[in-house]
Amino acid sequence: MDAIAIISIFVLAVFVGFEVVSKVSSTLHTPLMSGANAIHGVILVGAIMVCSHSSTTLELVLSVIAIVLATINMIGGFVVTDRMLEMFKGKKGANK
Amino acid sequence: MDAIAIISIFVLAVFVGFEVVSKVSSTLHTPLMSGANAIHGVILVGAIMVCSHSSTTLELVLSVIAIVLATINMIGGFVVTDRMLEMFKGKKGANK
Amino acid sequence: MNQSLYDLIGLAAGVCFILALKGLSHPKTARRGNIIGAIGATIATVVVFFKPPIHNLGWILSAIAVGAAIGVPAARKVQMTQMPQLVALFNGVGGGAAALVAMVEYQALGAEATTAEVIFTVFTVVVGCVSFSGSVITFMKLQELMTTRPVVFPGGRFLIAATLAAVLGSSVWVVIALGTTPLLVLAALSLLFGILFVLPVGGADVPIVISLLNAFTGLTVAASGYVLQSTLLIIAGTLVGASGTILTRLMADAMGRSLFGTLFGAFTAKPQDLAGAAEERPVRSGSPDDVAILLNYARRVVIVPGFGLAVAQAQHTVRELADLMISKGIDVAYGIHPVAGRMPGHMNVLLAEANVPYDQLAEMDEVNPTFGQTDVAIVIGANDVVNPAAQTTPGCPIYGMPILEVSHAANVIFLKRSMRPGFAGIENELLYDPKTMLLFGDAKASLTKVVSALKAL
Amino acid sequence: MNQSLYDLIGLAAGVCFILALKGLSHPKTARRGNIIGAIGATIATVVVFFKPPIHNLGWILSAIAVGAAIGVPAARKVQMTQMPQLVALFNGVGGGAAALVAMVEYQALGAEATTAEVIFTVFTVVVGCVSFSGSVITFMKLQELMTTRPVVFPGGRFLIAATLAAVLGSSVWVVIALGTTPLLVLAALSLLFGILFVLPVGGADVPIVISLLNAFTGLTVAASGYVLQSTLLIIAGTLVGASGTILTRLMADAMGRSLFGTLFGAFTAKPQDLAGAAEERPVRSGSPDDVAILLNYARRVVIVPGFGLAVAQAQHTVRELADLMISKGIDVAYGIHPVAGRMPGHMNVLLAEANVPYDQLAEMDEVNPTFGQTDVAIVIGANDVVNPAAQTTPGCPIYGMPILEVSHAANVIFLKRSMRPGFAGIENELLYDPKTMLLFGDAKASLTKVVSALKAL
Amino acid sequence: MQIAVPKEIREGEKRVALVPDVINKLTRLGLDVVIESGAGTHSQGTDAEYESAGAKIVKGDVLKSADVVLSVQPLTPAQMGTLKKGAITISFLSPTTAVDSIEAAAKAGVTALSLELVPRISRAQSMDALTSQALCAGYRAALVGAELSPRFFPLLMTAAGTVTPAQVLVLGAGVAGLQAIATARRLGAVVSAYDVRPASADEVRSMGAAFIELELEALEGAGGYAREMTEDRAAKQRELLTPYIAKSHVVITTAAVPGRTAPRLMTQAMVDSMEPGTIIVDLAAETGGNVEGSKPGEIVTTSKGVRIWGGKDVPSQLAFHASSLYSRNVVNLLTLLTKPEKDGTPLSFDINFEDEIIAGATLTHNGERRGGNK
Amino acid sequence: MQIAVPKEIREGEKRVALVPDVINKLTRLGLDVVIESGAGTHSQGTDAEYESAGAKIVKGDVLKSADVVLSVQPLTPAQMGTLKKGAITISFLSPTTAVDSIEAAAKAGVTALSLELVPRISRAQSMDALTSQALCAGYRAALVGAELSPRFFPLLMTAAGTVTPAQVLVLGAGVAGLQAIATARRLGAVVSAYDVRPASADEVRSMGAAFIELELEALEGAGGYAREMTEDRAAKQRELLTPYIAKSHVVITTAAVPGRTAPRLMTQAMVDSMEPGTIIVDLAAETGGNVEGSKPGEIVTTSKGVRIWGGKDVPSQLAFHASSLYSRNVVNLLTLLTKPEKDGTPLSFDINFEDEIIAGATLTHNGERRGGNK
Ligand SMILES: NC(=O)c1ccc[n+]([C@@H]2O[C@H](COP(=O)([O-])OP(=O)(O)OC[C@H]3O[C@@H](n4cnc5c(N)ncnc54)[C@H](OP(=O)(O)O)[C@@H]3O)[C@@H](O)[C@H]2O)c1
Ligand SMILES: NC(=O)c1ccc[n+]([C@@H]2O[C@H](COP(=O)([O-])OP(=O)(O)OC[C@H]3O[C@@H](n4cnc5c(N)ncnc54)[C@H](OP(=O)(O)O)[C@@H]3O)[C@@H](O)[C@H]2O)c1
Ligand SMILES: NC(=O)c1ccc[n+]([C@@H]2O[C@H](COP(=O)([O-])OP(=O)(O)OC[C@H]3O[C@@H](n4cnc5c(N)ncnc54)[C@H](O)[C@@H]3O)[C@@H](O)[C@H]2O)c1
Ligand SMILES: NC(=O)c1ccc[n+]([C@@H]2O[C@H](COP(=O)([O-])OP(=O)(O)OC[C@H]3O[C@@H](n4cnc5c(N)ncnc54)[C@H](O)[C@@H]3O)[C@@H](O)[C@H]2O)c1
Repeated sequence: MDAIAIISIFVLAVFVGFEVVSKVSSTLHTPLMSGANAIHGVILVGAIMVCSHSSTTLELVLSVIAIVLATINMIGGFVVTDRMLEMFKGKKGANK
Repeated sequence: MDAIAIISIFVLAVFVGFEVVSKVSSTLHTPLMSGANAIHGVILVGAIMVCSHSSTTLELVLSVIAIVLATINMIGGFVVTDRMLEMFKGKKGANK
Repeated sequence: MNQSLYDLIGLAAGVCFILALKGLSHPKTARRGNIIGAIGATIATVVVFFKPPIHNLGWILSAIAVGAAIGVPAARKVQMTQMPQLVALFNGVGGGAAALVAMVEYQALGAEATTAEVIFTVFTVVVGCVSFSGSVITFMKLQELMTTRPVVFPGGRFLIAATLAAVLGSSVWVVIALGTTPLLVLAALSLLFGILFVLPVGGADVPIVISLLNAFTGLTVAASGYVLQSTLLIIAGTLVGASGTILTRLMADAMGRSLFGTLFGAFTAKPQDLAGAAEERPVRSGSPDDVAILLNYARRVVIVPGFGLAVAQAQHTVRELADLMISKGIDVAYGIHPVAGRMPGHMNVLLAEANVPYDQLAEMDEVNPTFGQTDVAIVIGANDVVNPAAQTTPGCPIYGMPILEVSHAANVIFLKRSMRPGFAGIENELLYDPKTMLLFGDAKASLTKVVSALKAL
Repeated sequence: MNQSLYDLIGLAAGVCFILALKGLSHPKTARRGNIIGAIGATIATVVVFFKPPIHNLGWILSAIAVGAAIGVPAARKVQMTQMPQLVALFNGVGGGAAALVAMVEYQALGAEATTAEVIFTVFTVVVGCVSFSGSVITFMKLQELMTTRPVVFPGGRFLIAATLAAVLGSSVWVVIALGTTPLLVLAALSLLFGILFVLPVGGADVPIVISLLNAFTGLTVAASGYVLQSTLLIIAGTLVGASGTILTRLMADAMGRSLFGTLFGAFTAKPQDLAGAAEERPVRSGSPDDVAILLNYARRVVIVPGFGLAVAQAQHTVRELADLMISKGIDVAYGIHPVAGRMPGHMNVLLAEANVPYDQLAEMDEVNPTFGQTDVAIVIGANDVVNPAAQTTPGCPIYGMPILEVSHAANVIFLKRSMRPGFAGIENELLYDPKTMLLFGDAKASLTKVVSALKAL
Repeated sequence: MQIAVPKEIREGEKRVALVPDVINKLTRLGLDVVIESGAGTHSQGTDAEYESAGAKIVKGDVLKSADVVLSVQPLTPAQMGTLKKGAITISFLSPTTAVDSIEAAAKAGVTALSLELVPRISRAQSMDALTSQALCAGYRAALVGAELSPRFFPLLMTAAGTVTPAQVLVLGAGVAGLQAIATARRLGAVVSAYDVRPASADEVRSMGAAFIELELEALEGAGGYAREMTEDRAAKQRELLTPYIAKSHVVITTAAVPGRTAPRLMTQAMVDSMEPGTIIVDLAAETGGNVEGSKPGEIVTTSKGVRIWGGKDVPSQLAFHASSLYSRNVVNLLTLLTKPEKDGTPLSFDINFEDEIIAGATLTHNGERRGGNK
Repeated sequence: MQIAVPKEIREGEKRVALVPDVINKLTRLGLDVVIESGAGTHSQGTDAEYESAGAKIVKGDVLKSADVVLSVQPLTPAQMGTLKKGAITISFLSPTTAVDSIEAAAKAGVTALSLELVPRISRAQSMDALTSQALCAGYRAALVGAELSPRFFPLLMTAAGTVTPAQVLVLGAGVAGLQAIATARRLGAVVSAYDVRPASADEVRSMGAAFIELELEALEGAGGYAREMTEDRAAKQRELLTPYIAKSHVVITTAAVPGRTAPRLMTQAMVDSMEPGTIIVDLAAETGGNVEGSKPGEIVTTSKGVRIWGGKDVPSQLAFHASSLYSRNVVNLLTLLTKPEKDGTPLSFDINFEDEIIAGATLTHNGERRGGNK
């Protein structure tokens, strides 16, 4: 992939990121942060990739640790976000 | 540029486009449409490119027409949008 | 110029376009947004000349000069009321340009073209042509060069379906057979389809169709971007395509129209359906947002309450609106007609309940001379007390009664539920005045919406 | 699996993440958003196994299992109040993972690495390590494993500046010299910098720092994406980086903190400054949005007006709020204490002026038994009439007076301007209760904001 | 041209036909204003104030030399006799009760205009003294109800228990009734109301009160007034209203049908259905009474402890503002009759029967009786 | 244990110390209630209602056998003499004016509690009859002002011209004053107010009225009451208030200083500065009058045409609700004195001077006088 494409993607993603959260009420700040936190757990994909082609033991060890950490980040992140959001759980169906 | 990059750019641009205008008051519908209309006048860039490397007369004629049309679209579009927006011209500086 | 730098500058132009659309979405930043867009377009156009090799420079520059010479005066001189058709025309020429660019590039690529490129070319040609011819028809409708009524003729539905099929067929043909002839056939069929597609659209739906064609043109630009390997065109085109689509839906919603009905009216409408539509005197009805914007940019607003305010029990809401305007630095007064309501002092009782300070209330004689300096008179559930018939129509039941002369204000807004007359039972010409905007609905509900909209500005 | 298909699926996961963030920005769609995010992550993780060649599959799967075995129970069992520190920890390990991935990939690339790749690697390692160590410190602060006060020591500013310089220096060293050792030194220095960076941050600013570190981690992921040639990682990382940045600013705004002050406190703060900060009893103060959300999701709300409502002349606004809640199907009552205000019947006079229907007013004896079924009691400018001291503190001036027992409601919201007591001049313990949220400001201004926020939901 | 205002001689009449404030409107037209000394005493207009407003104060008779006589109560037949031929008199000259005065006016060749007969068209609203005086009466009625009631009107929740709001029922929601509703509502009472005109339901609700819907056909006549109804319907109406009356703490009645005695809305039995200590305010007491047993100008206490206040000269009880509103009505009507000085033609009066208002309001002219047009 | 309520014998007193509604609160405690026949006549409580509420009706004297006597006005010295030794009496027993009754009570060995002396602490608010009765008086004061005024209170813009709102000035913004403000504001008047206590500025504004700031030092004593002031300051206050008074249409005065004659807020000259037709309502007329020339129970018209209404038994004019509030106050105080039946110990009364309320309110006990604590 060439640089300009990557930069374009980066710039556009920045805009999407900005726009999407620009009007969020403060009660959602923490859940949103937590959700975003879980999302960057996809580094797990990277960790798997490097683990898969790691050749030395050091690489293997480090990448296995990376996988563990990334998994904690990702799975734990989504679960804890869900728990935070429990208060919004159809407490009132009649809402609008 | 590879396909996946183009598609990524396309998808992200769609999101940006959606998000950016999703909450616009109806009085701005027409100016916004007109502004967007002017923006697609950048086809002028394409027209210039094809004109520049056009080899046959047919190509030249067509691409010159394309340039004329695209210029009308772009310049006219921005000017007319600006005129539409005159009502918002600092009629009241005291506003907020 | 270095390709990367060139591309980066193109990306910068793309960012300008994003910022332009963002700016255009808010009244306060709209002008700035438009200017940013223009800057982006300028950057993009200028930078293309720095990407050698450039041939035919003379032709290019002359063509740009001609385009500018046509576009700028047209845009400058057009009257407020004719702007929509101009936008339609501009959009059409943009679509035409995109189609031409694709056709030229197709010629240039010749046999080298990949299938993907051919498909994108076909898309650009079809949609560009549809956008061109469709826009021209909408232009003619709006300019009243042809009837504004839906044009429906027997068998029209079949003709349009057949044309569509032919367009699709020849698209396939182009992809398989390549060559110029199929492409020209395709272009011709697409132009025809554009015409047929727009003809059955009725007057009120035209702006929606313009917006849709605008989004179409955006997509063709994005497709050209693919063929021409230009990230900028891809981004700009996609942006316009996406925002145009959303905008079309928003417009349809705001006008209470079904998007589907508007677009496929051509296929579903039967002639008698449309011919039967009653021809009513036109009134200008607006949305709470429109009212809010008018108020937001006013320096002086006079509120004229009447019986409808009492019926709706909207006294608290009207006070809220007034307070909000005052907090924005707008000069607000209530113009109280001596017989507004159904009881002497009805409005006083009502407004006192909402704690409106007495000094904001102005008697008729006091407020009438000020309408000339009033930007907006907002008439809430009143009718007879502002009816000019009292001055102009001898013999009508209110002839000779002094009225609140709201028609001297720069804008008049009426909040009422319908076109029904008031107590005296006579029509109010002011409702049909071009400077009048009607906001239909229960006064309380309408005011609540206006307050929200005004707060959001 | 075909590379294009693989990439497309990755893009789909990216779209999921966008939708997830979008969803998480609105109360109604927040849960759904989180689930979409989880789906996206699952897709991304699963699909990576279909991109051969995959080695070390056993290791990989076991590592995932271990990670899940640690993460899920931790997330499940944590108490509501401890969630922020868990988020900090999760963020930290994410940052650590990114740093590790970059280091491994750096090893793997060896001498083949382009300068750009090296720069990105350096970036990932530095920021990932800072994020890791910084998050661990914030975790410890929040978990009260160490003091929550800003830790400032003489010369700290110079130490931190020196560390930063060292980090930059060794970054350059890595880029020029390449090799493992410089990278390890860089990692160590970055870890140290992370610690020093967070230590001087005071308790209230910690959430802001977590959010910032979260955005940092996002950027490291994006950088890894560049090195690993993964569009998905670029998109996901950038999204988190961008939204995290905005979010950090929003959080700082909402808490009335300066972002700059928070971040660069480390460089600018002098020890005595911070040591001097008064140690006050903590109260939970919220924003109008918080109040609006609590109200929006309540089934029953009791409004308790007091003298402050009269002072603020907020009777019309409170009625507006009540009407709005009723229109949302919430059961609303006003709990009127017999001595609320400064005159018998003060609240009645006030609320009658705003046209509050008499049947919404409930006497103390009537409303007290219902607080148990009340989700939110919103106390507006009242104090003594809800002060539990009347029941618990013999000898205080209000002892023995019956009160409105708002503390039985699930949530209590106080609208007042300060922590000052009411007429009787005695402190109200309820203000410090964990279930109490305070919204400071003039009652009318606060209510107006709550109404807007509630309308927007 | 001389405009004269005599002192009102009827017992209990405290209003005056011109207050000092409006005199300049007449003098500006070129008219001379003569006021009988002491005419404004009860409405806070001293002779001195009149004088400084530009009027001439005359002790004793002002009628003989007058071109126009303005009064609240109609002139007596004797007074009519003393007027110049061709003079104009404007007052509440009721064609049903002031028959003698009208006779006398016709005989004296006087042009007599009645404010009661000003048609109810929008243009005439500024001359509509019935409306302006009904406004005063309605306001007073609610105040009297509050004043006499041993209960609070508003709801008050106090440390000594809750005071429940008074239930006020208004029968007849014309101008006076609506104002009574407004005033009682302002004081915090729970107000409901009933009227025979169908339009009044919306009007009542627009005041924030509840409208009582009875299953009866509506009755609306010309000019927004009610029509008289059959005894059958009246009885049915009374029957249906009884439960509402029984639970009211204050009942205010204002029902009237122009030119008729007031409809009987409440019988003795209905009065007796009310609790002791409740109050009835009968604004129609002078024209026959909406309530059985009401006496104008008196408070009758029934054996069951219900007090009935019978209205008499009610607008006079608000003499200052009632006079001030009345004066403006009169001046507006007078202005309509006046042809200002123009191109040499001097100021004159012009009784132009083309004008629907003048045609409607004039009862005698040039020695002849006219019907009024209502 | 017998609780007795005699008929009030003072002229003009229409309240009753117990209304039927509250009797069950006493009987539920195990107390017997005896009511003198006709005690509730003026406050709409018939003997029958009392009986069905659980009281015993006795014709003639009820005092002799009573353990507790509840009344509004203090018992006369003679009545005190007829009580059992050790009996309790609760009423508005003023230590300044009812000296004889207090003497007699001490002599008779009666425990006499005064509602006037209940301390103004939050817990005692439910027994604070001064407040509940002041509430009634303040409401009445505004109504009387509206009733007497020849002007409308509200602003009304009508076809016959605009009626400008009345300017109402309230002097003394205690409980009665605030309620007067509220009521006058409800009717649409433009209200301003003045009080010496600094806290009252906020209180007045919280009612939506304007507070008049005079450049004088504030005066606040114990329990939220005002202190008396020097004659100098009083004169200065009067001087500064004069311009506000001169432009008012209605002035309502409610100023009081506990245990003193009412402060003189308005001199004859200030009264004369007002326009003819203006109204002064002096709620303090009975305790010496805030206004020079006011007479309790009378409407005095000055030579300049200003009418001064002197309040007398004002809460009695709202007898139903005043009694009902008073009854609850009395019952709450009585409940405080009552030790309910428990574990075999029978119901009894317990005058526990540890309790600040009882200590404050008791004037005589066991033959001795006590100071009250205020
Ligand atoms: N003041 C008096 O003493 C008195 C007494 C009797 C009669 N009048 C007469 O009453 C008239 C007063 O004039 P006006 O302008 O106040 O009233 P009007 O002429 O009767 O007009 C009232 C308007 O309010 C609208 N409306 C009714 N309910 C509404 C609601 N809920 N929300 C929004 N709009 C509502 C109606 O239109 P829609 O139906 O389309 O909504 C109507 O056109 C004059 O003709 C006057 O002569 C006055
Ligand atoms: N009802 C009566 O007859 C009567 C008469 C006299 C005394 N009292 C006494 O008054 C008290 C009444 O209790 P309460 O709860 O109604 O009042 P309170 O205890 O005096 O509390 C009022 C609260 O309102 C807040 N406040 C004031 N202005 C405000 C504004 N503009 N916006 C928002 N908040 C504002 C104040 O806090 P901030 O300063 O922090 O904003 C204060 O804590 C009781 O102690 C009662 O005994 C009652
Ligand atoms: N268009 C105008 O210029 C104008 C001006 C003033 C009033 N009006 C209309 O005229 C109406 C009547 O005015 P008014 O107050 O002078 O009338 P009014 O004094 O003659 O009667 C008072 C009310 O009593 C009602 N009534 C009569 N018989 C009744 C019965 N048996 N039971 C119950 N109610 C009964 C009438 O409907 C009327 O509303 C007003 O409501 C007003 O809307 C119109
Ligand atoms: N805490 C409680 O439980 C409680 C209960 C009831 C009342 N209060 C407070 O006590 C205050 C006084 O109550 P009250 O109405 O019974 O008092 P009051 O009847 O003794 O006096 C009435 C008012 O007159 C004012 N006044 C006295 N001298 C004055 C002068 N020279 N000029 C102007 N004003 C003068 C007083 O300040 C007071 O506000 C109330 O305002 C209230 O806030 C407290």
